[in-house]
Amino acid sequence: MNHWIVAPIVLPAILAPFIIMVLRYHLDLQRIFSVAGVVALLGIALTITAQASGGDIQVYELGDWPAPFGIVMVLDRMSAMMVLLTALLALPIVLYAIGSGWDQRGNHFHALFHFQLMGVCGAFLTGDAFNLFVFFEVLLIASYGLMTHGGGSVRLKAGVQYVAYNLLGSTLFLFALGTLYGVTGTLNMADIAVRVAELPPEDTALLRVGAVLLLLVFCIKAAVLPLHFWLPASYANAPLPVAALFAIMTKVGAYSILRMYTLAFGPEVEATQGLVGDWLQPAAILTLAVGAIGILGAHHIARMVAFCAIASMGTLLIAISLFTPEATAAALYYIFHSTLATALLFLVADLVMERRGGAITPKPPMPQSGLVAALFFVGAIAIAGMPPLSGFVGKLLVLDAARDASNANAVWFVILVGSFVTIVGLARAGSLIFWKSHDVEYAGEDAPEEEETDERSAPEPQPGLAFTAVFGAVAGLILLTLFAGPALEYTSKTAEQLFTPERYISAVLGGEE
Amino acid sequence: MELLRRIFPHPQLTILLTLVWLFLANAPSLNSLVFGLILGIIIPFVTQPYWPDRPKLRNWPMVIEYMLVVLWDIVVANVTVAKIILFKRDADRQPNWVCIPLELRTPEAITVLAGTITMTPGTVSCDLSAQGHNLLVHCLDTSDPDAVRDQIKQRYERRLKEIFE
Amino acid sequence: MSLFLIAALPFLGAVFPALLIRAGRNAAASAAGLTTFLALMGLLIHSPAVLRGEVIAARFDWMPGLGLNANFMLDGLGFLFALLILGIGLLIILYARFYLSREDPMGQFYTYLLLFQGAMVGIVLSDNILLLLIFWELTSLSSFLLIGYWKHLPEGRQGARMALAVTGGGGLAMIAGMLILGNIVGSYDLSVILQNKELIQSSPHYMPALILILLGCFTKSAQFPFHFWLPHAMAAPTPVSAYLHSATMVKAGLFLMARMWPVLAGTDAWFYIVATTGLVTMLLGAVIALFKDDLKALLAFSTVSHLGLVTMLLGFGTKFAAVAAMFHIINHATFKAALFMTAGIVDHETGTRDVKRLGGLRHLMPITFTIGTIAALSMAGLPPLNGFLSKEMMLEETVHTTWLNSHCLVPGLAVLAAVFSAAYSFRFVSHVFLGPQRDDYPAKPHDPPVGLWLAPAFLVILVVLIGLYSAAIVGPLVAVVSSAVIGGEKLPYYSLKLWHGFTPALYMSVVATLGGLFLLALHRRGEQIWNALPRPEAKVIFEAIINAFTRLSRLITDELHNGVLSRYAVIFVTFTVGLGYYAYSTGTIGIETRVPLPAQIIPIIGWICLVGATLGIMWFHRNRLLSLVLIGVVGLIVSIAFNYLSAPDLALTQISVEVVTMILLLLSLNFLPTETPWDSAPARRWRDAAISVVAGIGSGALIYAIMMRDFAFPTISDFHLANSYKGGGGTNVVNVILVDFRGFDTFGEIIVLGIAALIIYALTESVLSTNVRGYLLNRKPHWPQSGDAHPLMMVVVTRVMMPIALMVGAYIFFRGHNQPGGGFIAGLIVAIAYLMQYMASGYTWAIERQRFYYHGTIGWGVLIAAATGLGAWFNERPFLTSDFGYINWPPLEEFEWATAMLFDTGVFLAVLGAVMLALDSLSRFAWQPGMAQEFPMDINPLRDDPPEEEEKEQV
Amino acid sequence: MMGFAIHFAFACFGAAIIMCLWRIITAEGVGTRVLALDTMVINTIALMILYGLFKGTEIFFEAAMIIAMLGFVSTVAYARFMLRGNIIE
Amino acid sequence: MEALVASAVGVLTAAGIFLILRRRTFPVILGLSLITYAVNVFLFATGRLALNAPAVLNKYEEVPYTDPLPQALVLTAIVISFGMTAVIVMIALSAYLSSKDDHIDMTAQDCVDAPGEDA
Amino acid sequence: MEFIFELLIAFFLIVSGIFGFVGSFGMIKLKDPMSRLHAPTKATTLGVGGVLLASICHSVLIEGHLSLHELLITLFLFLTAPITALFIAKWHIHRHEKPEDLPDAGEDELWATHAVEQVEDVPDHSAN
Ligand code: NA
Ligand code: NA
Repeated sequence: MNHWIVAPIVLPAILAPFIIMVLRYHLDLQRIFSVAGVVALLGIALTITAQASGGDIQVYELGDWPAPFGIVMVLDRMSAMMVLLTALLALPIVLYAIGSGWDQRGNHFHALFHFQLMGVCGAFLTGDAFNLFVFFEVLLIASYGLMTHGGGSVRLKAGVQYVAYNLLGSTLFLFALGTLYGVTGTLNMADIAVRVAELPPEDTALLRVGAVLLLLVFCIKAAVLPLHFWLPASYANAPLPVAALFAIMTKVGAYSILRMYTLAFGPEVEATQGLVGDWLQPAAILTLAVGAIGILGAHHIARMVAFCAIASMGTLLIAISLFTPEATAAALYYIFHSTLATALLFLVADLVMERRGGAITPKPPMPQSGLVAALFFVGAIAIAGMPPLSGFVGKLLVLDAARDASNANAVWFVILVGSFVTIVGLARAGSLIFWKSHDVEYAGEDAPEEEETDERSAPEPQPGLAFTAVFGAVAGLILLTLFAGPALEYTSKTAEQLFTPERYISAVLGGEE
Repeated sequence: MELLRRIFPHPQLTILLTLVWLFLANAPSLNSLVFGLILGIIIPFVTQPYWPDRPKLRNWPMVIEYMLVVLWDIVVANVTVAKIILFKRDADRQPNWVCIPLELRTPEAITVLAGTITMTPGTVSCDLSAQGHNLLVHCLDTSDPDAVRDQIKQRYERRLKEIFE
Repeated sequence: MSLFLIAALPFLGAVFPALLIRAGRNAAASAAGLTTFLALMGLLIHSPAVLRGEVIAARFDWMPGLGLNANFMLDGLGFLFALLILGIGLLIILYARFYLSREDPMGQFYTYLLLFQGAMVGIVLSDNILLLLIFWELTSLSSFLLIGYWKHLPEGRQGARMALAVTGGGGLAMIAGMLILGNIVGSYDLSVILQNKELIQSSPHYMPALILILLGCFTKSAQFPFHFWLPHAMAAPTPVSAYLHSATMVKAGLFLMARMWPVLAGTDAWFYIVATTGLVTMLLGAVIALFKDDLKALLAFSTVSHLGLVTMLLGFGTKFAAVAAMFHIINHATFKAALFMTAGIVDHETGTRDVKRLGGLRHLMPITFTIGTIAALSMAGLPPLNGFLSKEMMLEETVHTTWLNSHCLVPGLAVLAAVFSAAYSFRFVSHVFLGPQRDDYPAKPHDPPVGLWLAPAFLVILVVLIGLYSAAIVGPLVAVVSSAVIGGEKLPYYSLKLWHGFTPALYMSVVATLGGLFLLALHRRGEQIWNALPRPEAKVIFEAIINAFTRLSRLITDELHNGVLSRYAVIFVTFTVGLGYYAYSTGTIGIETRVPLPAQIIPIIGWICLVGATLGIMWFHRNRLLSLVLIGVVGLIVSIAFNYLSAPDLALTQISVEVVTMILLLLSLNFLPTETPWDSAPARRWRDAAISVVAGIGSGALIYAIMMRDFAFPTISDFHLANSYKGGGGTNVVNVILVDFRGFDTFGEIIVLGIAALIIYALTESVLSTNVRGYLLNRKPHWPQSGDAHPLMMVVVTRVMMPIALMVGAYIFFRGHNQPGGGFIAGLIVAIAYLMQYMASGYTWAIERQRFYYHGTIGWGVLIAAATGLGAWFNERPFLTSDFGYINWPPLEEFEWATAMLFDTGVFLAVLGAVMLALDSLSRFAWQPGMAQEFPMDINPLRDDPPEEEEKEQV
Repeated sequence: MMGFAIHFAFACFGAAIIMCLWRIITAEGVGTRVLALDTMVINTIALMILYGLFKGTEIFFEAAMIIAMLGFVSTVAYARFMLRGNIIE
Repeated sequence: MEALVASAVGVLTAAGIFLILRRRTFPVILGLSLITYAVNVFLFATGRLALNAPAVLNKYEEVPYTDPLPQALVLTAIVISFGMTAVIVMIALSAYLSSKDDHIDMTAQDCVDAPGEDA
Repeated sequence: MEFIFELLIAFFLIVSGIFGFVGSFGMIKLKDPMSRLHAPTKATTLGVGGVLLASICHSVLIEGHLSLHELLITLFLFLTAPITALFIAKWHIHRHEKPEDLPDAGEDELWATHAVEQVEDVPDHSAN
């Protein structure tokens, strides 16, 4: 019995109440414990990743009830990888939130942050469909709190929309789960897989409805067109470190699609034939297109980065929708990249917004302009998939994996043209924000020295820490590039594991070969 | 004694709650009694701050008498109301307001009186006056508001005054 | 020196200037120079081997999974280009140190420059086309930074973006081309690809690959119609222009065409695409160059023209042409870099680059004059300079070229281009240096310090020497380079010498020179004609297109994401229903296997109430209070239905949640408008109604279909029914599922609830710390308030009700494991009991008597639940494993204990705390300063007007 | 006979509920509607107990009791809202 | 009976969606509540309907039991949606108080010009 | 004996059914809002009380075990019905009655519902 498997869930679940109860009035201690918690989570994630990398699938039976009757957590390569990614993402973000002073602009930031991590890790680890719903709700509700952290009328309004849309999504999740249970009589994912494979033909219509509704739920999270509408306004209006953390939320959707549609509703399963292939890829292609167009058309840096997130989800889902081991390996690599890159760009956008506001128009130069510009440049390169960062590798992987697909031409065209539009859009924004400001200065346009506008942050923010955090994200991208070889090897083996679901099933259900 | 008062801030409530527990459990047993008693002690202790002043019941036989009177009135007068509702033309009915000057001062007593008035058909207690010296009652059908007032004062208020004050 | 190190040195060097800039400009320049010098030396170490025809390789398996490996190779072609990049780079570093002014951030400059240099070296040394792509795109990025170096100049910014768009875009096309190529061959290693000419050229994917790769090359090398970015990139500081656009970046495209020559060239497609493009570019560039007044623009278009020349040569596909191309690349690099530096010196010293404002500088700046003239004449193709030699070879080759059966077209146009080429070269000399001295130069011109002219001087010496002793100086190099280009095959016959006899090429050269002089003489006239001609301004068109696309994108984006939630929801619903229907219709469904339960009168009445209330809500929804009342009906019916259908736990939960929700909504409605105005037109409402009805039919039909069929397999709940008592110690299976079988769900669920309360609290704090507080204090209620906020009777009844309600809560809690009930419902009931007190006596009065602290209650709840779960670890069992047993304390009857109860206690506390915190927070919005009350009820005759005997007692 | 009585009672309370619904929908003031809702709740309690009696089961008791206890709270909340706007002050 | 339940689910869903498509926060919240009822009943009904068979084990006799699992799921769902409702009510209220506007839609001004900057 | 018990129970049920019906019917039939208040508050309460009584009788007399928990429901209803009525009456007074329409409140001058602090806050008598 390997208790490490639940540790990523239990740790934040205990830490967060502790922060609320004991440390409520001690911001410094909250920060220390919060960072320590993230570091510990990282340690746990590394441990379980090491354990999973052997290729064995480990199962943790909560309450000591065997699957499929109780809830199980399943540690395989993919879940370990996703937990690791979560922890890796959380560290720079929590440091940034502290450094920028965002955490003190409202109450309970750190507690909500850890609850969110709990939800995300739980969603990655669980092997039970309804438990997945519960963790979705945990991460969602924490995200509602984080999104509206600090208040402000526009943010709150965006928050209402975000919550309303996602509540609709949660409702759909329940419809889907109900349908699946109503047909198969089980909730355990592995058990669903077994039963779906043996399903009598006269029940396929209902099962297919359930499967497609479930897919739609995940597509909402993954911001697949036309279910992506919740994303731009909410990400753009959220506190940007929070938006950076949300980079992992869309991945939860992607992860769930991969999980359910390799395990239970795979392309070779007769009952669910053709449910994904027919439309997921076109939708993903459109997602990328809309994302890229949004980047070019954005008026505001935060909104632009939000569209970057959409575009990168488009690319990711194109890879996922191919449903081949090779493409899945590419997708998994791309998940790592796009999460870090999106987060980085959101953090940089926050640096920009804190200094000059986010409108993509020329304004007088800001403090530390050069450094911020350099970081923006790095982030832009990463998200646009330009070399030398991992985005380029990821893009090559996806393109390479798509080459034998039936509509490879469309995929290639959209990915490449999407990159082009992204590059043009980012260059335009960067030039207007960072370069044209010098023009404003040279042209002698009045540069009203904005007095300390942020009167709420009583203790001085520590920009050093904030920059360190951003550099951390950059370092992550660089490492991901340098060690692309081993990373790709890991994701390839992960994909291989995903495409042999029998191992997962027998690990969970115990020897039912 | 002081300690006892602290532990049992409200013995009547303790008894009431223990009874409630026994009703809830619906199967008399020693376990239920013990458990109910424990809760019956804990809960008054916990809720103590919410009843800063509490009435003393002085005349227990009168309590019984009062309850019987009221029950009887409820049953009898309900029939009257049913008749009015079912058979009387709405236009023939004479709804009326009645003001009842109160001699009662204890909130609990006033509450019981008002409740009684409402539960006995034909009348509903609607409001207290601004300092609580009068009770406003609405009659469903009466041609003689003063009679209603006198009956209420006679039948209920008198007894309540004996019980509470 | 390892090829890795040579490729890495510039990148390492890029770090230093940025770090060293505090140490001064010289330190930065020295660091840049030193690393470049080291890399150059490392390269030169390999020269003997390269000149022997050996290929040096270095391999590192970076991503074997993808085939992207860090493989480098150094052959003649790579050597030549690396030499140019590093050699000229070194000169540029020197030159830039003196050229840039004090205000310019020099650290940044050298960093960008070295990044660029590294990328270029990477391109020419790559032995893996994916690796090459990386460096290729890196050049686009670093040149973007270099061109935009002077951020304050709009031309710089626009030029940089244009360059990035064009070259980066071309690079993207090339990615596709390279992937196709690698796919054809089965490897991304150049050395492997270059061995597979037949395979590639016979592949059906040859054409797309060719076109895509050429797109990359043409954009990078500024071939028509992508030539327009190059002149605008001249907004960069002159050292950058000199480096990027004479020696390096634009040559990258040529390099790649040369690199791929063995496998791509030789087909008709190659010839017609490449040669034609080259020819057109050569001619067009030359013509435009003649009419440019900006010195750098003139040189830029001349560069375009010469790039066209080389492209055309490569496009011919013959070995001889390839040799000529390589030779011209060397020559062009030398004279063009020198010319750019000259132009930079002139600009630097006179303060202008406008030809019209210059002239007569030869006496003022003799050294510059000498350098510039020699270089320009070489460009014009005059003997004995190196430009002459390669131009001869080019003209010679055109004579043998047939274009669509025409023998004259190519040579004719080539000569025409040469004429213009000579003309602008002469113009450079005559209009800048010759002619009368002027007195209106913006600055006082004189020769620059040696640091500025040393580098161009060195280059013109090369120009002359190569012209005179070409075979000796560059002969071996040309040979080895050319042999690399033609794929190691036997070199064609050629000779690098000035005099080949009276060949057609010689006549053509003479024509070109004379024609050039003639054109220069007619320049003024020609200029008038040129200016009168309507001609498309590529930059304007490009920007118009980009702006149009930006505007279109903005329009699409803003129109699509217009912030209207209802539209998003409509799309969501229709998409979901549509796909659901699709999924259903593509599957099969069997006949009904279950007999429906009979519908008795009571359920029918319930149904009528439910439907009536629901439709009522739809109809009356604008009256918000009424909607709430109707929602109350719905909630009531639903919970009774649960009870009726054998789900008592659900009924209890639903009804308690109902009450709390109602209180919550009423609390918020106090601040919201009580009426919803008409917002949407009737047509829209009907559309919405139609969509809703379709969705409703969908969900109803779905559940009907499910209910009418049996499970396809036995459900897992059989296990729960069988093990609930045995393994979980409880007879209420639902509760055992909640606290035991699926306790982890419940654990998550209480956390959700706790978070909800936290959010509400946090938002309250946030909102009340803004000016909203002032608004709230001054706002008028919706309608006049009645008197008697805390009626006496309510208070009295609450005093009785609350303890009883708590008792009921306790009862529901303790029986939960075995009978309907449990921690959740109990928590709600207790919370409602407290709320009753709040409502009766008021918030301030009640809160003062509140003995528990809500945050702590939630926290303890979650922690107790977690601790119960963790307790199992000590028992070496998984998280949340429960245990139970029986206690026998006579005279009491035996009773059960279960850790699940402890877990349920956690649930209870979390729920209680969460509900209280949420409602408490909302109540704080309504707080007013005068609200603090001393007494639980407003009217109390006993207090205000005690009966007489008590008065007496008190006295 | 008891069966008849129960069915009679069912019919009476069922009709009562429908009348309450009618009142809720058609009444002109919210006060009457709240009253009708409260009445509906009480009628529902009667129906639940009746049904339990009819089927000889106790599972309706707790729900009926909770409804009796909590229905009052929501009625008071509505009324307080109409009287004072703020239901907890 | 099944038809009654199914049609009730349908009606609740339809009304819920209709209200969600309104343009003010309050009706949208009402709509979400309605659709929550719908989905709770839906989920509950996937266990198939049964009368007089609560899943409370009877120690004395063999009696039929309804499927307890969907009930447990619905319980969890009810609780979660209660939390969600509370949150959206609060956010909507805060948004209204901050802007004195209870439109649920973002205006062009909101979503284009100044995301997050008023904070 | 059993028959008599059943008869008794049936009697309770029928009476309570009638009162339950009357309670709601009154709400439909009676025209003025104050009168409507009478019907449900007591007729319905009595109706439910009858059912509960029947239930108690059934378990005690027929099934032979003491089951008094129905009394709790009765207790709650009797405790709460007057409060419900009071609040609804107050709502009516607040919205629809002017002080001069009500009987004189004696020395207290105003009824509590009308006794608001500011004079201008005396309710306007618009609908709702
Ligand atoms: Na629960
Ligand atoms: Na357990």
